[in-house]
Amino acid sequence: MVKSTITFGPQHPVFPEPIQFILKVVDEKVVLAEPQIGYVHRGIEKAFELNDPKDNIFLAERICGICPAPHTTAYVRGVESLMGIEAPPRAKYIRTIMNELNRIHSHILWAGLLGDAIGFESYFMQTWNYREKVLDAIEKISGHRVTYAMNAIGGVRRDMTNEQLRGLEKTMDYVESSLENIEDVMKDYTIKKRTQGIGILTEEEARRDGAVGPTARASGISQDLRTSGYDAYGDLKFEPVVVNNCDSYGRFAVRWQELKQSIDLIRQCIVKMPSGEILTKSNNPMNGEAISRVEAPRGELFYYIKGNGSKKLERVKVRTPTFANIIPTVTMLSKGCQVADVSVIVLSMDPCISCTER
Amino acid sequence: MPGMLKIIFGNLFKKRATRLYPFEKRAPFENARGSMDFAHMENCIFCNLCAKNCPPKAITVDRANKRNALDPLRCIQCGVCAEACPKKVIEMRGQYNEPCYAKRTHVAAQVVKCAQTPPEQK
Amino acid sequence: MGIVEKSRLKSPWILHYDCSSCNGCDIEILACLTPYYDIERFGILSKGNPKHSDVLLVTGGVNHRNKTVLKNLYDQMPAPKVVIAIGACGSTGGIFHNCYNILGGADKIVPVDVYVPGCPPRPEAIIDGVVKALDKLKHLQNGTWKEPETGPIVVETAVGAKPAPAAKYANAAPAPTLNSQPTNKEA
Amino acid sequence: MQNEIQVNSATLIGETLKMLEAKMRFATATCLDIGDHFEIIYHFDNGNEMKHLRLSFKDGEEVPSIRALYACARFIESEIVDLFGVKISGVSAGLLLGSDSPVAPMRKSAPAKSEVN
Repeated sequence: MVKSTITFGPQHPVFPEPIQFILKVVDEKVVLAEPQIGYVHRGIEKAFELNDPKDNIFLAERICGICPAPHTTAYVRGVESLMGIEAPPRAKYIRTIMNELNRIHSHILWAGLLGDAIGFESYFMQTWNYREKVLDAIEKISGHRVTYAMNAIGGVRRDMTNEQLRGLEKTMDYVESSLENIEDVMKDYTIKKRTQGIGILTEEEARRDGAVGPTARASGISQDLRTSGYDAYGDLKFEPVVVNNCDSYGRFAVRWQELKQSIDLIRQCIVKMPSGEILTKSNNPMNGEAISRVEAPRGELFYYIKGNGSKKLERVKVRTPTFANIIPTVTMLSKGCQVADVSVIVLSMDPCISCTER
Repeated sequence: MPGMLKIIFGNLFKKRATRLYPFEKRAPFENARGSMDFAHMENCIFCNLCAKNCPPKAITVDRANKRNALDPLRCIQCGVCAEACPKKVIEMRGQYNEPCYAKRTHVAAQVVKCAQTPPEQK
Repeated sequence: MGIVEKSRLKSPWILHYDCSSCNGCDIEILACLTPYYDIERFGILSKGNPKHSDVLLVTGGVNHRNKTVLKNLYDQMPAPKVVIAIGACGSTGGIFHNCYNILGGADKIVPVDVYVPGCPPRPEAIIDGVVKALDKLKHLQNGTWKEPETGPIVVETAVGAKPAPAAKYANAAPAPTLNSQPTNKEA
Repeated sequence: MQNEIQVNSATLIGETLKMLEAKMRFATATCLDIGDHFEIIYHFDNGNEMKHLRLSFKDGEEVPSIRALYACARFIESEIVDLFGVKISGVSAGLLLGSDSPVAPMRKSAPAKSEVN
């Protein structure tokens, strides 16, 4: 038995981001995986303390370019609770719509990347084609494809017109019908062969390792922060998607069903959209400690914010979903998978390294 | 498999998905944030609010020489300066800044001139 | 121009390295490969191997850990090579300018030929950037490259007079104001 | 904060064990630099409510690690050691920072980078 070491990354064609896995391999079997991070560490938590709290919204947005909406939502909700104010109902609905649009584009992006990692190029092309429509809808509302800059402390910066709402409804119809077109991929023999039984994470392990988001929900843990009813989620009807597959296929299935759920949530928001103000202005001092949690596309996003009454914040701690999901991934990898499956397993938890290292 | 066949045959008869970018340029959406511009410089009072509110500190205001400078490579197109400006000097354009070979700042200056002479362009 | 030089311009291969960007720029680079923008029309291929690549796309500001990785990748690329810094962070450090672990833009470590502004730049801007880089490569191969100007672009507005309506910045796109802009009616 | 329990280095492991028995998920730990001493807040979640353990200690004091109870504390603790330069038994630095990076940059005494580059 010869044990050899393979370094996977930091620059690797499968991942757009740098992460390194040092794999101990016997023949083709991985027996031990050791992640190495730190290639994207910027020091954003310190910059939060140096900047003005209003500027921090844009900094929080750039912790992750794939999920800017949940990051800013979590940050402004934390600061709002320190100030003791609340956003007006219309602002809450707009936030919810942006969060759900974000989830749709993030999940479609992930599905495409998985197809790319498996070697299913046409699937990658199809999904990203549909994703452009979602990005166009986002650009019409917020003014930019990727960084929305919609949230402000006490509400949102831009209102949505009725025309935009109707356009959004049309986009949702288009996305739903196009996703139905490629739904058969889930039943495909090759996809099943590459994902079923690969990267197993049992419910017990998921609890022990603190998995969050779709990774946990694919292992049968019903854990979805949206059920706590922050923003407009309290008024909307939905059930967290939970499956018991415990493998990469399960995580695929969870995200696929969440896509449909998000489309449904946006439709509910459009119907129930209240009228009124979009911004509560306040100059209250930021004092005390607050914890703000938001369900990002990848799982629970955790912000701890401490203010000391002065104009700047004393401490902002960010725990992103991928940071919590790295240990479960190591557990999945160390169970004796093939080297060829490493990319599928790592992608199945939807890694976002720039989130992880901040 | 039948689903994929439907897509393949559909694609044969549908309009092409590709935007032929350099040949067919798509107009930016309404209110898109592509780049910022000191559009109405004649109204500027050099109050420094844009520079103070700019998150990446890309704007510098020189009150003595009546000049505003923007580092277009540092600008993140958030639009905060346009919101903060009391005289609505700054506008967000849908068009993005073009790629460049060297780092050059954009300077917008006020000069007192005879009203009839057209402004000089460099 | 020999056949190698010509083919290099007709089909440049791209290497993309994420220094410490927020993913926004990386995803926009990937979006260039998709049917909507499809940069493979121009023969541009994205490759994972530095030894096959002619163009290096750098996103994000350089930090203390990945500066050696970036230098390594640059050194491994074969000789006529161009580097494109994508986005505000890749060019100057952008919004992360006061983060302790950020050194600045990619030009602190490797020579950068083309800067693409934007946070993140749209895929159209990235295509423009690559085309500009190829233009430079062509001039370098022919020996006709002239160093660009580096001074500030000054636009003067006379107080009391009407401002000049047309293109304001010498190297910028024509500047339509928000009101006169054609709006997009596409679905 | 609500549901907060003050602990010290001696009682931390015992309290964490109670959390483990109550099937709480370890969300994360936050380190705070409060002038003369440090605090680490351990956040636990059971789906409905959060519970927090607040550990206060002096600079230079070695605090116990909860890695043996919660495996997911591994990266969280090494991040704290890296960024604050505190001592947690059995945890070494070098997760996020490179060899040239500033040492313990998140301390209040660490120089803030204010120049624009």
